[in-house]
Amino acid sequence: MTESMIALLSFVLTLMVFSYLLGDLPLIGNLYRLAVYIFIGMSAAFTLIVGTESVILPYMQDVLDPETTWTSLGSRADTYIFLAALLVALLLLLKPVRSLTWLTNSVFAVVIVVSASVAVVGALTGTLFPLLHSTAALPDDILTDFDAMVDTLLIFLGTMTALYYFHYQTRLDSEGAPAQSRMGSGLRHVGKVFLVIALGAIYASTILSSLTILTERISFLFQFGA
Amino acid sequence: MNFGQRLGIALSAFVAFAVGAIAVTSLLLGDNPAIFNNQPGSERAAELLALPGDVLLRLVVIVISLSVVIGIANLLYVHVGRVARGKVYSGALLASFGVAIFWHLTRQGDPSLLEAVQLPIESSLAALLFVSLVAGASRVMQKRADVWGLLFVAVVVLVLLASVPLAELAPLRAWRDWLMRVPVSAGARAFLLGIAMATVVTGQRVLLGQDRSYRG
Amino acid sequence: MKDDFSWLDDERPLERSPASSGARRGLRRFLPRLSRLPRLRRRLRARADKASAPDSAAAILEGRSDRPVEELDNRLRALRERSFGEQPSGAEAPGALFDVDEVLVTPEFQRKPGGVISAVALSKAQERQVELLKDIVGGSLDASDEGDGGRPRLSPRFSLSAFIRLALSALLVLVVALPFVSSDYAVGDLTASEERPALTSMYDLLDDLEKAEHVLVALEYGPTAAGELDALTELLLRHIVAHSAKPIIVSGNPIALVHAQNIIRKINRSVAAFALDLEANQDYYLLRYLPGEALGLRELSENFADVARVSAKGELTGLEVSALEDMSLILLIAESAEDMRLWAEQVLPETEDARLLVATGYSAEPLAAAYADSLDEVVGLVVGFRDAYIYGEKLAIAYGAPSQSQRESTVDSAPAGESPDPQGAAQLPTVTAQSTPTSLPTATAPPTLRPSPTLPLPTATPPPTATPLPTATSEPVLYVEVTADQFINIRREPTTAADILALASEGDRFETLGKNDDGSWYNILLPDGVEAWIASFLVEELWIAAGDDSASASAPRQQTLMRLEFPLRLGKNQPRFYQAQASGAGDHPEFVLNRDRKGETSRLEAMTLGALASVLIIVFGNLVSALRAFGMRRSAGPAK
Amino acid sequence: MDETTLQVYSGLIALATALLVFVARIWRRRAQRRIAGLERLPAWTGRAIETNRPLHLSFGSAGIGGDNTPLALAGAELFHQIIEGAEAGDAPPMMSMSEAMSLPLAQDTARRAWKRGDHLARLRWLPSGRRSLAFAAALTDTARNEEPAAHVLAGSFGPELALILDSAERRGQPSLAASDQLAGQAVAFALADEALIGEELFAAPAYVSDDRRAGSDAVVMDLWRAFVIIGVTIALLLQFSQLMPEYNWPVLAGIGAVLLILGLVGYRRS
Repeated sequence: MTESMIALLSFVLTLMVFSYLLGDLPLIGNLYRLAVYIFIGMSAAFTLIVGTESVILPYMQDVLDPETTWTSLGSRADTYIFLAALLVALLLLLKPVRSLTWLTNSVFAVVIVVSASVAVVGALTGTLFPLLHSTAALPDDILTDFDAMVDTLLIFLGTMTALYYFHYQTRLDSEGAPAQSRMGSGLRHVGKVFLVIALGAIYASTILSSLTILTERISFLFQFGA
Repeated sequence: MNFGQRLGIALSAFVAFAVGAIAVTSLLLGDNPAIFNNQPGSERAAELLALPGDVLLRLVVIVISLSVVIGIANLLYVHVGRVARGKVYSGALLASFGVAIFWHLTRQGDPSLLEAVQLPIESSLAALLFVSLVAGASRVMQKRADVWGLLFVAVVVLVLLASVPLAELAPLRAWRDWLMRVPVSAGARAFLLGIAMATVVTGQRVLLGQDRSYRG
Repeated sequence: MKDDFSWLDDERPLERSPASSGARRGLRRFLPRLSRLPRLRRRLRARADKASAPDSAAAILEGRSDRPVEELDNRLRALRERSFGEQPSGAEAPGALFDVDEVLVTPEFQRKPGGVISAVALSKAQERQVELLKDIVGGSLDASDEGDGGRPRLSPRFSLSAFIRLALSALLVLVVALPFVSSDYAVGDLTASEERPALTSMYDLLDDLEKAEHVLVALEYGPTAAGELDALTELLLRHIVAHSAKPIIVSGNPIALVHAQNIIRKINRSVAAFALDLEANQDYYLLRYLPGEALGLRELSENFADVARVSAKGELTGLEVSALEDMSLILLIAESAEDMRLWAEQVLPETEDARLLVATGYSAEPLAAAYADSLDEVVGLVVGFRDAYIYGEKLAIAYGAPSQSQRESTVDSAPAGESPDPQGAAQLPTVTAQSTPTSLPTATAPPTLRPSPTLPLPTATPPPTATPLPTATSEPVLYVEVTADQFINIRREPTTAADILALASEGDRFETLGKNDDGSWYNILLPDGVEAWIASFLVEELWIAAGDDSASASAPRQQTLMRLEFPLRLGKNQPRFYQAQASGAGDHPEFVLNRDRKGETSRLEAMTLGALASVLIIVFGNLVSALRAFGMRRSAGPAK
Repeated sequence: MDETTLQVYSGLIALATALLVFVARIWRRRAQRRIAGLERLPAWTGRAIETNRPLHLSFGSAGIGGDNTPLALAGAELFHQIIEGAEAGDAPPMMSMSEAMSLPLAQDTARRAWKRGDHLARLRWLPSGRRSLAFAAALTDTARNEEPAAHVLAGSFGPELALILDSAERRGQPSLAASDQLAGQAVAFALADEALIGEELFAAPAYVSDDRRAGSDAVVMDLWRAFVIIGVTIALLLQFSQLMPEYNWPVLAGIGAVLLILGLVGYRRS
C-alpha cells in the first residue's frame, strides 16, 4: 500500500470516527458505526495473526520437527507441553457439555489456579512489600527538613486512613442498621479525602492523555489537508 | 446432588489445591539457591524446585494463546448470525476480518493495513475520549452535589491548569507537584495496596479449592 | 380483573419491584395534583431527582426499601404488571420506557386494542379512576426510573442536551484545532517547560550506551496510545540505535508488535539515504508476543533465553542472551500504570540489579510516580508528550541540530504531509517543491527515490560541470541559504545518486559557484573549500557584498560552520568525509538528526488551549449543577 | 530487603492468608458497611425483569491468566448472583469481555446461574486485551442496539470506560462500574451512576453471595488491613525512636497507647 493510500484511508476513517460527536444523526451516525465494526473485525484478525504466528506456529514447528527446539527444556518436553495445552484448550471448549463437567472443571481449575498463583506471588513480592516498605521508611533528612517530615507523615497518614476507608466489617446499632464509631467514620472521611484527590488527579491526567492523542489526530488531519 | 457430582467437585477442588500449592511454592521460592542456604547441591535443588512452576506456566501460556481462537469463534458466531438477519454492519465486520487475514497471508506481514485502518480508528476513538471525559467532568456535580464532587472537580481543574505553560500559573505547578507527591501518592498507594491485598486473599481462596468457578 | 392478572403474581418476583409503597404514597400525593401541568411536573421531578433533601420526592425514592408490591391495591398491581410485562422484547424495543417524558400513560395502553381499556366496559367514573390509575402507574414508573438512573427524561435525539453536547464537542475540537490553523493562537511559553531530574538521568543513561549493548524495550501500548507515546518511542529508539546499541522489543500486546514494525519502518525511511537500514535480528530484535499479561511477563523473567529465541514472525533470532541480567537497561514504554505495576510485580523481583527506565503517558503518571518513588530499580521516568518534546530538544541540541524553537517559524510555512510522500522521502525528506518560497526555477523536482537504498535510482544525471552564472564574478557574492526545515543533503555530484558530503539545515548559507545546466542544482563551496552540490528547490538565492563581514560572518553563517563539523555518515562502504567530533553524539547521529518534528510545537500549543477550554467547560458545567442543586434543596424544603 | 528475605516473608504471608481463609469460613458473618452501588443492583435486576430487557454484565479485560484472575473470579461471583436474580425474567443477561479466557468463565457462570439453556448466544467476546477501544466502541453500539436495562461493568477497565458510560448515559441506561485500573476507577467515579472504587469489587461477593466461601473474603481482607495498618504504624514509630533515642520512652508509650486503643476498639466491636 502506498503512503498516499495509507494517508487517504487514515484521513477518511478518522473523520468517520469523529462523526460520533455529531450524535445520532441519520446517515452520519452510521459512519461511526461502520468504522467501529471495521475496526473490530480487523482487531480480531490481528490478534489472531500475531497470536498464531508468534506462539502457536513456532510450537507446531517444534513438535513436527524434532531437530529444532524452541525452549531450554528440549524438544520432547516442548512437544508434551504443547500437546497437553492443546488438550486443555479442547476441554475448555467442551465446557458447555454437562456430563463432562467433572473433567472440564478440573482442567479449568488448573488454568485458574496457575494464573491465580502468579497473581498472588506478584502482588506479594511486587506491590505489597515494596509499597509498604517505602511507606514505612523515613527519609534520612527527616529531622533536619521540616517539609520532608510533614510530607512523610502525610503520606503515611493518607495511605493508612485511605486503606482504612475500605474496611468492611462494622457493628450494628440499636436499630440493627450498620453503624460506625465516631472515630472510625472520622478516619474514613480523612481517607476518602486522599482517595478522591487521587482519583481527581488521575482523571485529569487521563484527560491530558486523550487531549494529546486528539492533538495528534488533528495535526494529522491538517497535514493531510495541506 | 448425586454422588458423581460430589466426586467431581472433590476432584476439581483437590486438583486446584494440589496444583496451587505446587505452583505458589515453585514460583515463589524456585531458582534461588539461597533458600537452601547455598549448601552443595542447592543449585540443583533450586532448579528442580523451579521446574514444576516453569512447566505449568508454559502450559497455561499456550492455552491462553489458543484461547484467542475460542474468542474469535464466538465473535464470528455472533456476527454470522447477525448477517443472516440482514445486519449490514456485521457484514462489514466479517469483511474487514477476512480482508485483514487475506492481506496478511498474501503480503507476508506487510503492516501497512494496520497503519492505514487500525491505527487511525483506534487513535481517533482515543481522541474521542477527550470529549467524553470533559463532558463527564462537567457533570460531576449533577451526580454528586456534595463535598466529594467538589473536591474531585477542584483537583481535576488544578491539575489541568498546572499543565498550561503560562507564567501566571506557575504557582499552580508547585501545588500540583506537591499534590502528586503527597496526597495523590498516598491515595494511589492505598488503592494499590488494597487491590494487592484483595488479590492475595481472593487468590488464596481460589488456590485452596474454594471457588465456585470450577466446583459446580 | 383480579382474576385476569392474578397468574402474573406467581411468576414475578415481587420483592424485586423497584418502587416501594413509601414512594408510591409520596407520588400519590404529588402526582395527581401536578398532572394538570405536565411541564411543571416534569421539571419538578427532574429537580427533585437531583435534590437530596430528606423529604423531597427523590429522597423518598432513595430511602425506599425493597418492600413488596403486595401492599399495593390489587388492581393497580395487576395493571402495572400488565403494562410492563407486554413490552416488546429487548433488541426490537423502541425504547419506549425511556421516552415516557411526555406521557403520563405508558404507550402500550393506547397502542394495544386488546389492552385493559377495551377489554372492560367502563363507566365515566370508572374511566376517571382508570385515568388516575394510569397517572399513578405512569408516574411511579417514571419516578422509579429516575430513582435508578438519575437523569432527566430527554429523548436522545435532537434534544436540548444533545444540542449542548454537540456545541460542547464542536467547541473543544475547534479550540484544539486553532493552533494548526495559525500560530497566532499560541498561548503560554513553551520553552518554559522545565526539565526534571528523572528525565535527565534517563537521557544520560541512554546516552552512555555502548556499541552492541542490549536494551530491552517493552512496548506495552497499542494503537490506543500511539498518538501519545509514538513520539517518545521513536525518540528513545533513535537514541538507542544512534549509539549502535540493540533494542530488543517485547510486548504483551500483539498489536503493539505490529505497530513497532511501523515505527521502525518510519525510522528506516528517514535514514534511508544513509543506507543505515535497521535490520531485524541484527540491529534490533522483535521478540514473540507474550500472552497472558502477568503470565507472559513471568515467563519472560524466568525464561528470557527461551523467549528471546523466537521473533514475532516466528523466526529464530539468533540472540545470545541467557537472562534478563544481560540487558544493560530495561526501557518500559507503557500506556497505563497497570503495565508498570505488572513489570514491577513480575519482572523486577526476578532480576538482580535491573535498571528500569519508564516512559508513560499522562494518565499513568500519578501511579507511575508512586512506583518510581518506591522502587530503587526505576532510574528514569518520562511522562507524556511534553517530556517527549523536552527530550527531543535536548537530543537535538546535543547532536547539533537546531532546536525546535529555532525552526518554528518555518513549520507552518512548509506543511508537507507527515508521512512523507515517496518523492524525496529518502534524501530530501518531507520537503516539497511548492512549499519552498523561492525565486528560482523549481520545475525539476529531484528524481524519486524509494526508502530502500537497494532500489535502482532513476537518475537524470546532468554533467557535473557547472555553467558559471553571469553574476557569479560580480562584486556582491551569490550565496544560497537553505530554506527547507529538514536536514538536506549536500552531495558530491548534482545527482541524488551521488555521495552525501554533509548535511545542512535551515538558515545555513553557502557561497555559490554556479548552477548545473537545467538549474536544478547549485554548485556550492563548503567552508573547508570543498565543492559540492545542493538541490536548488531547497534553497534561496542571497546576494551578499563580498566585503560585508557583518553579513557573511553573521550568526547563520556561524551556525553553518558549527553544524558542518558534526559527523556525517555516508553510505556504507564509503569513506567519511567529515568525522564525528561531538563526544556524546553516538555512532549514527543521523538517526537523531533526521527525525521529523513537524507539528510538534502546534501540538503543544493545542494542548494548552485544549486544557484551558476544558477547564472552562468543567468549571461552568459544575457551577450550574451546583447552583441548581442548591436551589433544589431550598425549594424542596417546604414540601415537607 | 534482599530477594530471599522477600520470598520467605511472602511465603509466610501466603501461608497465613491461606489459614485465615480456611478459618474465616466458620466465623459468624458480621454486619458490613453499606456500599451504595451494590444496593442498587436488586432494583436494576427488577427493572430488567419488568421491562423484559437484558442486563449487560461486563468483565472488561479481566480474565483468567492475567494478574487480574482473582478480580475476574470475584466479578464472576457477583455476576452469578445477578443472573440468578434476573432468571425470573425472560431476557438472558448479556456478558461481554475482551479477554478470551474469560469466555469459559462467563459461560460457566451463566450456565450455573441461568438454568434455562438459551444463554450461549448472549456472550460477546470482543478484541482484545487491556484498554481495548474496540471493546469499548462495540459496547457503545450495544447500548444502542440491545438497549440493556442496566450496565454492570465489573472487571478491569481503563479510560475507555468513558466511551461506554457516555453512551449509556446518552440513552438513559443506569450503570455500575468497578475496575482494578486506577484510570478506570477515576472515570467510573465521575461518569457512572454508581462506582465501586478500590478493592470494593473483591468484597462484592461478601455482600451479594450466598456462597459462604466467597463471603468470608471481606473478613480476611479486613484482618489483613488491620495487621498492615498496625504494623506500618509501629514500624514508623520505631524508626522515630531510633532517630531520637532520648524520646524512646514516649515513643514506646505511644505504641502501647495505640495498641491499647486498637484493642479496646476491637473489644467494643466484638
